[in-house]
Amino acid sequence: MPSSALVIGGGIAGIQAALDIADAGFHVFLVEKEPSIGGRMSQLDKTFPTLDCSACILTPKMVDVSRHPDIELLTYSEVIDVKRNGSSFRAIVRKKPRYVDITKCTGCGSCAEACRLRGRIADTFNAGMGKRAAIYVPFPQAVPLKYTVDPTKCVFVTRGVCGKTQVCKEACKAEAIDFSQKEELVEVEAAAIVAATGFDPFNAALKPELGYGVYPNVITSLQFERLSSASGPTAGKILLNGKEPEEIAFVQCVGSRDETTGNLYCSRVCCMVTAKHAHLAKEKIHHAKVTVFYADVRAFGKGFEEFYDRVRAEGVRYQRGYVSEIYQRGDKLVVRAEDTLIGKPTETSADMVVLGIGLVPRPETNQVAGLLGLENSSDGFLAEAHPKMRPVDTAVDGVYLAGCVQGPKDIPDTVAHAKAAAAATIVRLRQQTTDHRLQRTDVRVLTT
Amino acid sequence: MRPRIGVYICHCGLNIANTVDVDAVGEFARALPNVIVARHYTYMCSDPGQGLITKDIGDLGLTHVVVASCSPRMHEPTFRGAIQKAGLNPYCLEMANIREQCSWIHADRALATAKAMDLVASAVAKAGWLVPLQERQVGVTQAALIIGGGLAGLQAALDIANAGFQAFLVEKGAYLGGRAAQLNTTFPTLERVSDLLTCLIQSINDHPNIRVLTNAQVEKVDGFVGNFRVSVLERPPRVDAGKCTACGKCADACPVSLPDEFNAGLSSRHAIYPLPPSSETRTFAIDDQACTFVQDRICQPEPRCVAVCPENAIDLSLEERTRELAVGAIIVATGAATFDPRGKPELGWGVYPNVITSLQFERLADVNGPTGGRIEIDGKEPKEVVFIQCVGSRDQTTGNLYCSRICCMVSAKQAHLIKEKYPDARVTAFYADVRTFGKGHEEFYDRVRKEGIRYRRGYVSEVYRRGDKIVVRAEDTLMQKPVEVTADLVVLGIGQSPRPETNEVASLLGLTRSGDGFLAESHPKLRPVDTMVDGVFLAGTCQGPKDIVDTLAQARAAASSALAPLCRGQVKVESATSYVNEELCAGCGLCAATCAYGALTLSERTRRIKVNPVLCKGCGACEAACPSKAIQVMQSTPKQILSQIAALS
Amino acid sequence: MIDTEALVEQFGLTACIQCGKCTGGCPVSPKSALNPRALVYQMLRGEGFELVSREELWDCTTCSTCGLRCPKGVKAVDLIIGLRGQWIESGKIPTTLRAPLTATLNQGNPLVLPREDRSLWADGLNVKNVAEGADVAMFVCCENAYDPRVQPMPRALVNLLRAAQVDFGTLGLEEQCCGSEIRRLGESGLYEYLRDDNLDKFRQAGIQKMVTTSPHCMNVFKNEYAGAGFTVEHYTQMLARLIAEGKIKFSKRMETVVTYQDPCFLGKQNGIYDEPRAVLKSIPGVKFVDMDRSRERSVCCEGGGGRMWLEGTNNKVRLANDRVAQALETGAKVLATACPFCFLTLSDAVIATGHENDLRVMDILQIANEAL
Amino acid sequence: MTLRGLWQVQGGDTLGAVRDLLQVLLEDKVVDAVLVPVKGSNHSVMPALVKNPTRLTLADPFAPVMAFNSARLLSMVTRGGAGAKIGAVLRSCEIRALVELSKFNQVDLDDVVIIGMDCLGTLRVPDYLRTAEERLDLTADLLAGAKEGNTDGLDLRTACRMCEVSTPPRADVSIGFIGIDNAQSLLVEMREDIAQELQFAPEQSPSERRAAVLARLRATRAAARDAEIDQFRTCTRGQGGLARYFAECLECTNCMNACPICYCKECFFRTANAERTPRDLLRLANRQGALPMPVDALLFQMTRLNHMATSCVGCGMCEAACPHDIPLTAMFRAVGARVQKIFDYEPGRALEERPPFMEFKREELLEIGEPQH
Repeated sequence: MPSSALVIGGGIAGIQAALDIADAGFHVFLVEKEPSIGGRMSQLDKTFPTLDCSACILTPKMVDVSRHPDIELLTYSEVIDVKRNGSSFRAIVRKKPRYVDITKCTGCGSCAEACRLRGRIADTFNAGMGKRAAIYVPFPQAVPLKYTVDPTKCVFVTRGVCGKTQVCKEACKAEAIDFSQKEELVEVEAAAIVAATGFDPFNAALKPELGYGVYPNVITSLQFERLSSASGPTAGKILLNGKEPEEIAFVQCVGSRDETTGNLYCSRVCCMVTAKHAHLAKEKIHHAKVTVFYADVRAFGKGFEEFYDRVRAEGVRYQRGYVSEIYQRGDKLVVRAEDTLIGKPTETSADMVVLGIGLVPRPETNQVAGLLGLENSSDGFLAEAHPKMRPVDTAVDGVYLAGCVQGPKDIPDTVAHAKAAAAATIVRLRQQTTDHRLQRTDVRVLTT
Repeated sequence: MRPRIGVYICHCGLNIANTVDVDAVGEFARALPNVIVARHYTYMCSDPGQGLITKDIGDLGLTHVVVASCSPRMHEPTFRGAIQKAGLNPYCLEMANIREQCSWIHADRALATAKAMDLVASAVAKAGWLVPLQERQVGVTQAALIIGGGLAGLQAALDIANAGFQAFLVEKGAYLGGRAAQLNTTFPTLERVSDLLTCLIQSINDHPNIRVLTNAQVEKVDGFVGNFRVSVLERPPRVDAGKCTACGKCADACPVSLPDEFNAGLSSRHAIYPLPPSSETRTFAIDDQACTFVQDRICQPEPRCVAVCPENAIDLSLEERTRELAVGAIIVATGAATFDPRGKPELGWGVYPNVITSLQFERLADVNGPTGGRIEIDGKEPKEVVFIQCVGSRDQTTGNLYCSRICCMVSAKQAHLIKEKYPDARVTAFYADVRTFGKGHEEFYDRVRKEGIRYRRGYVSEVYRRGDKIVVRAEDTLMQKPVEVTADLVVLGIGQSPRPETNEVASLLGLTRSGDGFLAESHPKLRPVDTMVDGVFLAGTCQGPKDIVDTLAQARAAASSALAPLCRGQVKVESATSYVNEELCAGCGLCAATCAYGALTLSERTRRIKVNPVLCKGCGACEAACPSKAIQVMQSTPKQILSQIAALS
Repeated sequence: MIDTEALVEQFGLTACIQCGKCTGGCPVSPKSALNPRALVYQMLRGEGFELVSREELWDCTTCSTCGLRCPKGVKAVDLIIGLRGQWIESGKIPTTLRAPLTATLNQGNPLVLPREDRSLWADGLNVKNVAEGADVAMFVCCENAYDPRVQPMPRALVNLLRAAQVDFGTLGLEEQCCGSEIRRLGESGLYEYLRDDNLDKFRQAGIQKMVTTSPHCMNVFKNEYAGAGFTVEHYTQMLARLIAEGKIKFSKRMETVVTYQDPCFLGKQNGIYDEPRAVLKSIPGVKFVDMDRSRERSVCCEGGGGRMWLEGTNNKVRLANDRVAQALETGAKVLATACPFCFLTLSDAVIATGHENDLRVMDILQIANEAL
Repeated sequence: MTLRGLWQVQGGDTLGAVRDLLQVLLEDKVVDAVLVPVKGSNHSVMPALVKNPTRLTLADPFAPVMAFNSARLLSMVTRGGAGAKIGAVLRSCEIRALVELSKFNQVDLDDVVIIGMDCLGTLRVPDYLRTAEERLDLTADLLAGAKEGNTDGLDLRTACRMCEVSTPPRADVSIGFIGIDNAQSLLVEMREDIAQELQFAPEQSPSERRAAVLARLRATRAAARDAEIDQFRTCTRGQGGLARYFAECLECTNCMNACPICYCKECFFRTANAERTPRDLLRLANRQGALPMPVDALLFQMTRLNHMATSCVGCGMCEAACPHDIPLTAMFRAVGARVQKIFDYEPGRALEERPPFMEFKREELLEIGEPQH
């Protein structure tokens, strides 16, 4: 019986679950499909309501993962098959080719400096607001700090030629770049699996009346995070086209509590995300007129209501009423809504509109469910074994849920949920392992 | 012997080298006192980079190493490992953070280079004073104490026990289940709580690894992570559960009568009373506080319960006793209190019998409750029911600024129950924001509105009587009109408050409270169940309001944290602890008063301060407090710090 | 006094969370007392409701933005129509409405014109009756049939269908009002009569496929005639298909800039955005530009919901005037649309705002026909 | 329980009566030794630890001079357990210092029997010596004036002129002579058990005159105190105010050595840790152009102030010890008054009160933003 666990997803939930399981002395395979662990939390600027810098509190945990002797990190990898083997599992993991030998790569960045597509590829980490090269690290604090060739963008990968010479390869002193890399299938054996594949932000273009994708100054809350982040495309300045907005409108419940999008549920975080953003906007642009359009303010967590009180005291105006439409008039946006508390339709002008987008299941959620034999709940997230009593167990023995894959959650709730999944995993591993000494399994290479 | 220091400057690829002139910094470092060698390299953390350092230690006989690179959080362990391999004590390393603190945050190359030089000079100045330290581990008692037998405590105990460790579950009251035992149905799933709870309690009672101590209270906690010693005061089971047939003759005979807090005061009970049905055994228990015989040996003419019991199951002469437990971890699951609605006198609770709290509603709706599940006041079915939200939450006048997180859904569920039992009843809910944020909650809110529950936006200002009706007055803020709604049942959605005994729990364990009065976690985002005290964890509503599912998740999270030391069997303790120069120590005790971790004690014999290195976190508060610097923290001694400062001036 | 409870139940108003998205999106709410959210709330309060002095109920254009935007699936527009119905039932029918309603009953059209004049639009075209056997029935619409300003539209369609060699016919004098606007005025009895009568006629004529010139007719047939038993398309859908199949080819160039007003009944309510644009873009020489507020974000011209015949409470500037201004902003010379109501309201607006020389309002049918 | 009554003075020899009392305490083994000011050669009066009752003949606790705050001496005698009862004849400021030291575990009060004396104030040692030489019997003068609380003709130290506490704040045996006819009797108050041991039977309650005299004294002293504090604040106002105040400080540490509270075994400023290397000094001089020396005088004084402000009892020993007569008492009392007010703490008031640094009260945190609970 292997005393190993497989954690799928390297966001904060996966990180926390992996750390807890490993801290209890068991071996963990942590599989992340992106080049770096960190997940959504790594994209955030500050966290509510304490306004801690997200990276400052997350990076140490990421480093802990990379340094933990009992955690084996498989980044840029995907679980493609899971088979039950008695009471344990055999999972096949596809290690996608990075075209970079991570044992050699020093993370120096010379390759990206040299890349012909440098500064020309929309940077997904910055929610499309910055530009990067075809060989990249998602962010400077990436773990592992190893470069990856974007196979969908790299000219050499897509067309087979890149000018006369491969400039990245020439620039790399460590000789780490290797375009001959192929995907690799490896097998891992684990007695328990924690699914922590997270969520996707709601695609705001599905609410056409809000003008996302039409007006460049209508952005999502995730984009605001990047704008506000000191390591973001504007170095933390709230700028659109180089201009500081004077009037900012925040729109709540974009893609949540909304039949028209099929998402009936509340996304749980957006109210506080917006309160935080409104605070940051006021902090960075003192004279800014900031209006939040809402229907119910859900500031329910520890210290949340107090924070909501604080941002109102800072002069952020809350107007009750969902936003009906956004359109342009002159060089300003007009936000139309009814102020339901005075019973009148209003037009509020804005230089920037931030859409409080909800959390939706990732497209891969169903794939994971299929692999593991899990079910979806009606909201599309994965179903727990019992909605009250067993929030991390699933219908499948030995498979547990951690974090937003089960439903929207803020960071502390995600961490608590992930730790709960870890507890379930530890219990299982302890029960199954007669001899509690570490019997780690190794990754078995199937193909190269 | 003078220290022989090697300085190693990392380019971090371009991360540092782009902004800092590493060549110049190397040049500068070479000229600093005691520096034998200074080198720079693209990636110091890489194997060849580490090789440079280990080779120099061997060849040049370095005694201390300074690495100027990233944050020590990142690579201090790497470089400590490297110099250890070369035979140096790992603590003879000092890092200068010229990336996060310099190259990443500055643009001007000349100024950044100057700052990097300062940081290196400062690190070199300190490095010479570094002393070798030893890493230490202590053993762990592989058992855990769980304080509180509510839902959180039960779940945490079960996880600990299932993982193969002894769990001691200490419950102050006579039965397990806590607040959940009082609840009728769950939201949004509408399952009977008692069914769920009985299941859980049964697995607790049956578990070979769990020792349940009811009627017990933790009196004293000594020790530290892995090695706590706990004194528990146990009140005796005055009713022998093996003999008691729950015939109830004793209660009939008991002269004492008091409001039954289990039924939220809706009924009364005697000093000897039956345990709630969710507890596994049907038996009676004695309320020591209420029993006049236990308290004062008075019960005229003699304890009647003892006399009438046909089974001779009652023994009032038993004495309390103290039990000593040794555990490696402690989980605090002491729960929350409900808000006392007398704090909002304008709502008429306690004045009008048909103004009840949401907890009282739960008891009314429970088939085992005082009305057998009939939601009735004075035997009358309610026709007009009003739910009032945020009673004692989000309210400066009560001092509770926070949202209690559950009341919106509790009211929605209760409104649904009313509609289910009395489809013709007119049900109104007054609210300001409906906070149905959990999984399936918004959908449930949609459902109850469709069932005909009318939500009106506006907090209720007053509740008063007109004729035989209760009038609820509020502003309907969506119409901007004051409204009066008549009601024959008003349900106050009361919030959760910190328990009044939170301070005692906190001081017992050395915990702190957050602004809202609940127990404070060590980090609100990433460490929601850990506390400032190693080995002590929080589960459930003692940390803040929570519904059942969040409570359970958090309880399991606390179990997960507690399982780490239990599974490992060993805990690492801080190496850089404080130490006392006994020559200088005047034994005044200022430092001990300042220490948040209880690591310092005044020795009666020597009249000097003693450091318990297992408890010491190396925070340095003692060092700041000591007027003569008789207590110092290793690796942050005044000599080291003053040298650093001097190098900068 | 109205039984609000019944309305709450009938229209599922309890789903409402009073977010105001309906009123905020309502095109007339800024200039009228009409507030769909507050209306719903008054129903929910259940304290009774007086129709008297609620003239603003007649301001609704039934564009349905309120219902489409609602996150909880409440259709405020249906409530408004329901309230209008109660108003009509009470017999206190607004004077301007009496003539159109009576005429629809008697003459089959709300324009108060004789039934026997219904085919005048097709003079000299020799359009056969669908009863003679045809693949497609063409439904003309009262407005197109009688109003000389829009009579060219069905004529153009005839021309286009013939060019594409489509076998079609009309109901001739048998055609009568589809009832869409009648229903929206709250006269549900008359609507139901028209519906049943029409369905009988359609069955008798053996109609399998229908094309309409007005989106309003299409909408009512498609979505509100229960069990119609035939398929219905708007002409823009048919034309787009015929063009794509190469059955219609344009020989003339139209060197001009065209923009397009999405009719609410075609766009928002039925999601037909691409076909009209495809038709316009296929015409040689046409440079197509969209207005800022287009497709899902388009704004009503204020022609629907009986607003063609009613004055209501808001005599302020019509929405069509705004649309004309917005069309001019794009630099367009032609403001195309695909609905007789839109055509008429926009044409009036062009005149009212004095832009006759700057902007020409045209139906897509006209444009396509001219380019043939 | 304490008993209170008059102790008869035989033949107007007030001093003799006190000596008798001390002798009885020693002989009845209430105490094993007495720490009491004793006359020496050259009129000097210094504390002595008297074991043999016959050596009490030169004791003079009335002499208006205080060369040393005896609290510090008691720390030396009792710390860690003397194993004997020490009777200590102390003035108010000495008792208060003793209480403070006890809080810092620097004295073992179990071994001390406090014999508290009324105090009208003391002279600087040189002034006392000079005056004693001229007038011979200052003790008699003082006792005569004490009847009305009069100190005319006595050039009291600043600290004493500012001192509002003329009676012992706590004592096992206290001896009062202010505001009564001290040629007839002394006002004595003692612990019941001691009284029994001594067979001290209280006779008469004290006169109202004493209360009035003490109140008047308190008022005068408080006014003087406020004036001194005001003057200090005026002097040190503005930039460089404190530097001017300490311009003459040599960093000789006499003040520290004289202070009864300053209990560190070795001052951090006297350790190698705090030493400035020549390199450091030259670099600082280089940066500032001219480096005022001694470099850390102000830092030294501020640190002492920081360490002592909450516990300073205002005995003025620091000022008395200063070779350059820097008015340290006013500074300590001015700053102390403010700090003590913040924490509602009065040094020497009660043994149970913990010094502010040793205790965290929630209300104190309100200012830094913690909500009330």
